[in-house]
Amino acid sequence: MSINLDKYTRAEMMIIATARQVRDGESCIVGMGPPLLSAALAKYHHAPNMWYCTESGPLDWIPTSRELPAPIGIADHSLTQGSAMSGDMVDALGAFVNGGWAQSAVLQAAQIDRFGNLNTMLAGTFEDPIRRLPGTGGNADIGASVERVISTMPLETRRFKERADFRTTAGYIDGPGGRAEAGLAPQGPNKCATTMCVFGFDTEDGGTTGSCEMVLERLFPGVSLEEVQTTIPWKLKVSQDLTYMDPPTEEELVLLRHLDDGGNHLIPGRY
Amino acid sequence: MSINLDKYTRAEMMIIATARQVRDGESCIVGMGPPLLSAALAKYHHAPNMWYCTESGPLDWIPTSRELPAPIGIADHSLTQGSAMSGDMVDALGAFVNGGWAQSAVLQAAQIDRFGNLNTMLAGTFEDPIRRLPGTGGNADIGASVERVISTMPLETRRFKERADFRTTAGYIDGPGGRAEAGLAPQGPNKCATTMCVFGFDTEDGGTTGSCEMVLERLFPGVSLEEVQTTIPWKLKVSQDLTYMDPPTEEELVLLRHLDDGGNHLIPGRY
Amino acid sequence: MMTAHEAVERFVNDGDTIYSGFNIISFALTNEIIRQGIKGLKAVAGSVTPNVTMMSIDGNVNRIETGYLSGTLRSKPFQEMMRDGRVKWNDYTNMTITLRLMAGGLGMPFICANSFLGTDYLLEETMNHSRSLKEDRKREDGSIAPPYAVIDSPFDGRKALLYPALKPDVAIVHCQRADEEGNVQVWGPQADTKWGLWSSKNVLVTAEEIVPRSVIATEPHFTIVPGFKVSAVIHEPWGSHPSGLNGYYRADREWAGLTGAGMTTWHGAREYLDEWVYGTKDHAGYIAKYKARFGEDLLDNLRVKDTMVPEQPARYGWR
Amino acid sequence: MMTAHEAVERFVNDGDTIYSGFNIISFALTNEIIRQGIKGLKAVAGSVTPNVTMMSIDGNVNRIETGYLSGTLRSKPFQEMMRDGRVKWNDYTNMTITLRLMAGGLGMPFICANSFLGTDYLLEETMNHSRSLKEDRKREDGSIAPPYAVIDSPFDGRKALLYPALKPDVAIVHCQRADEEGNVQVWGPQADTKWGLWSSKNVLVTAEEIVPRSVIATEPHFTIVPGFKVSAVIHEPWGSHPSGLNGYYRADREWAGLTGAGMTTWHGAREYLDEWVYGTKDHAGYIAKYKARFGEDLLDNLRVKDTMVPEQPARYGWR
Repeated sequence: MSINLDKYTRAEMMIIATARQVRDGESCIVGMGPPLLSAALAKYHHAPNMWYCTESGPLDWIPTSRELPAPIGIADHSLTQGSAMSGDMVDALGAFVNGGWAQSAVLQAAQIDRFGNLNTMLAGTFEDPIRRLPGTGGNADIGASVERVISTMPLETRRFKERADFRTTAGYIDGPGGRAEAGLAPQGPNKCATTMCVFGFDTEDGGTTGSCEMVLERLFPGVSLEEVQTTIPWKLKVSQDLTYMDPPTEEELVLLRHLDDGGNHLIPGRY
Repeated sequence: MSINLDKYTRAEMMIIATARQVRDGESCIVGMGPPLLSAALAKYHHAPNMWYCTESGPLDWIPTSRELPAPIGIADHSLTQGSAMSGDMVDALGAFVNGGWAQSAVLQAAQIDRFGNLNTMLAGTFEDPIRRLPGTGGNADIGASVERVISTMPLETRRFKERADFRTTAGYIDGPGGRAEAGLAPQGPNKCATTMCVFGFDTEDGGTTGSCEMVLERLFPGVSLEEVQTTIPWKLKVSQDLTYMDPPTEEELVLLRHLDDGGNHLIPGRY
Repeated sequence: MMTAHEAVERFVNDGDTIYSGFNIISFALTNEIIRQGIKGLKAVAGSVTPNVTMMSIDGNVNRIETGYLSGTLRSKPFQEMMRDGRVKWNDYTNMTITLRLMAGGLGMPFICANSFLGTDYLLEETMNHSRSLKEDRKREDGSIAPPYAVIDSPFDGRKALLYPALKPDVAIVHCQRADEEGNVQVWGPQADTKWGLWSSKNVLVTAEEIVPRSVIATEPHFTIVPGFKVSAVIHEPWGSHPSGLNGYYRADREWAGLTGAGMTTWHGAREYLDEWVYGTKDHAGYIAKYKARFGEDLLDNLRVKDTMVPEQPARYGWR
Repeated sequence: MMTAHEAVERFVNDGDTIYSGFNIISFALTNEIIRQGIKGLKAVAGSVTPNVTMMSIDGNVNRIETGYLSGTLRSKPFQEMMRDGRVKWNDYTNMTITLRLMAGGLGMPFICANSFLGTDYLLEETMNHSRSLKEDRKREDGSIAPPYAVIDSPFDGRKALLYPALKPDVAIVHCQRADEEGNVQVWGPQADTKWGLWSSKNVLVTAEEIVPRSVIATEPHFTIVPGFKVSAVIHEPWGSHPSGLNGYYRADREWAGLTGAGMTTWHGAREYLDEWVYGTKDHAGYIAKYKARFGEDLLDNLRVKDTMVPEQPARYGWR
């Protein structure tokens, strides 16, 4: 099958950019939806020894056949394929995540704020919700304990907030020292991969010093700094090393489209 | 094999008397040593549907072959035989016992006191121990949560105390209301089977009213009330319905001697 | 052994707290609860699933404690009821609900987890919002217990966040197999199931297969809850349809589209419930109706075709 | 994959807290710890077992937190050391130690259990007796943290008894099988093993068999701790001898009588350690010496002859 490399979507680039943040050999807790697809792409592409774990209990999915699409849900039965351990949520969220053994996480969210806090609860307020969302699932559990959080969501003004409408998942909270004051361990370096770019956060030590603000690190091909800034409601910090991200390789695109099984996963704007 | 019914020991009678307290159909947590043997005898003899569980995780041992002796330890591998569930200590002591699903328990102890508290910790005091014992194992966990505790030990003065040298396992504590005041649920009717007799406790409602004292209920054949009273250091309560316990049946003795595998378990006075 | 009808009649009461989890849903028991018109249930689970949407339409469920509304917000009726307070709730997480169930199962009054430190869950307006479960948390003296609380640890003085134990009145679940005594065996991703069952006073289980005790006893590691803990075991083939069952069948992804089972509109929900739930006597009737309407093939196509064989089976042995 | 020598050298340090539990004892690693002369370990487990007696003779272990001294008091040297304070300890129970390990594994600061309500464990003279672990519980400000504490529940005001989490530095265990990545599989009565491993910073595992990942993956329910949690996996046939291993061999009940492994006297203990521990290079050497001394038959007779076959094997499947 020949792939037209010019014809990839920004949603596809988001999944690929997310996958590129996942490192080989690390243990990773993967959230439902696009994160499952991104992490599966990473596992097939450059991180075969990443421990791919989901919160319902399967630890270290290794697809034994490349015929199947990526798992859809965090309790997808196919996650048993090749897995090292078939546990439950006490094992996966309790021992693996809260116990401190998950080195990274891939999560989706409806909103992220300037300090990397995630929102999967609602738009608006509890008393006057614009929209109620499904809730945190395991995101709050993960934000409290996992070292390195990779979040992924389309770049849209309603999703990027100076302060999230509801902080379900602690990032750097209110800035430097926020995590320590709340009683949480350091976290980072966190990333947020979007449909236009990848952000990092301005803290060298996981939330103790630096501004802890979101920093633009990589632009996708064809996206301008202005286009990103227009979408973000605060004056965005830009990395001194801002560069363009490489476009998808043929291998990435072929794998992604196979794993996506005809578009079951790529549902940008679903929230 | 012909059994001489006159030639049974008091230790054998103790095991048999203990077994007779175990009811068919109930769920029972069984402690190591003589309790394992007593409960095994009950299961073979009159309580085939008793759920025989031990604290290391095997729930509902059903011996599939009568060739084997009774289990020796609470983690004996043969407890897997026919079992309904192979769990761990969180399942067995946590969910089954502390969760309130064990209806009865069979326990040994070094001492018991007037109010049914058990001691498996030491003789003497911490600072001046006459003898240090192995500790509580699961007995304290069980005393806190199980409805009906059947304890078993030889009738010896050093074992029957006005107040146990150390209360490892709550019975009725200091008397009526003791359990409620300590924050524990009611317990009873408890029994203590010895080498001479079986005791109950004077409380109709598991420790709220009555004196909560030990009461002599059944004498073994050939044992006199005086012999028992001489061994007990306080003025013993005697049931109005005091009767003699039936001697071992041939079936009980044959089963017991088979299960005991040549005397591995019957170790009266071991503490 | 009894029927789903008898089990629900005997063990599910108006106002009960019901655990129905995450991963192995008993639609057989769900539909029976709807048929019998049980009212005012509180649903608890790490994630509540579309069967809870169904049970909310006629008020079978009107209260929820969960970490995730899985698929339920696709239902406009459900969204509406959350907005106007016909459904009340407090929010937790997948882990904290699982740990609360575990605490209930282990006889603990509460359990510790960091999850809400540094988040808006700790705001008064989150804990006691106008449609929250304040009333359920009323103490004898009239004060309202918090849904979770921060204390200082007596050991090191650091902040610790406590969550109260959950002890549901009744749990419903579908499992791969059980025996007549109610020993329940499950395999595959387990989520919160084990502790949902251990924490609940009454456990109602539908089983895809009923097997002899000897089958259970030669693989005792698959048992998640033993028979003395189970109030009713019911033989219900396809008991989790339209959701799936590891080793037996996949989820029926066409079902909501074909029938309106997604509860997306009031009208569609009404029609689905009238036809497929009230309009069938029991789960066997529901499956028979499915076959009559869509043909046996559609159902048969859901069956798992390849199953996994142990490469070097573990062997227990003791002599 | 490494040798027991390398694993102990790299991961066991003087003064460490070490979990060695209950049911599947790695005598291979125990003996290596003694050979390397590690000092001042604190042993924790639901029940500590005779390998802890051995490790106490030369001061490898001098502190204990446990619910039960299983077999260790048969040793007069051990009794003596408990009396004169060479061994210090605090007493818990099988369940409370298991829950403390679970709390450590789950990242909780403490966990709740009723076990000591109404008992003498709550007396000051029990918690802080003269040979207790007060020093280990010293806070930064010099005060002594309690070994467990009663608080009032913030939810219902009732008494709740808290036990602090245990987070050992290192765990040693023997398992039936593991793969090279360190995925550890165990079957049979499990006691506190799983949480002993999850709670420990470094996990050292000897395995009776090393199997390919595919063996693990076709029976993933036997895995109690995954490879990313394991620091060293070591292939050691007969690694738990003289204790037993479900499915492989029975405990060697003659051993203590034959060799003095029971540590009943100082002299016997010294002779046993000199000959069978210091006098062997590694566990393979120990087993070779056993065979040379007593003949192969004695060891072979311990092998389990009958093993249990699943009557109707559970099948995972997803498509």
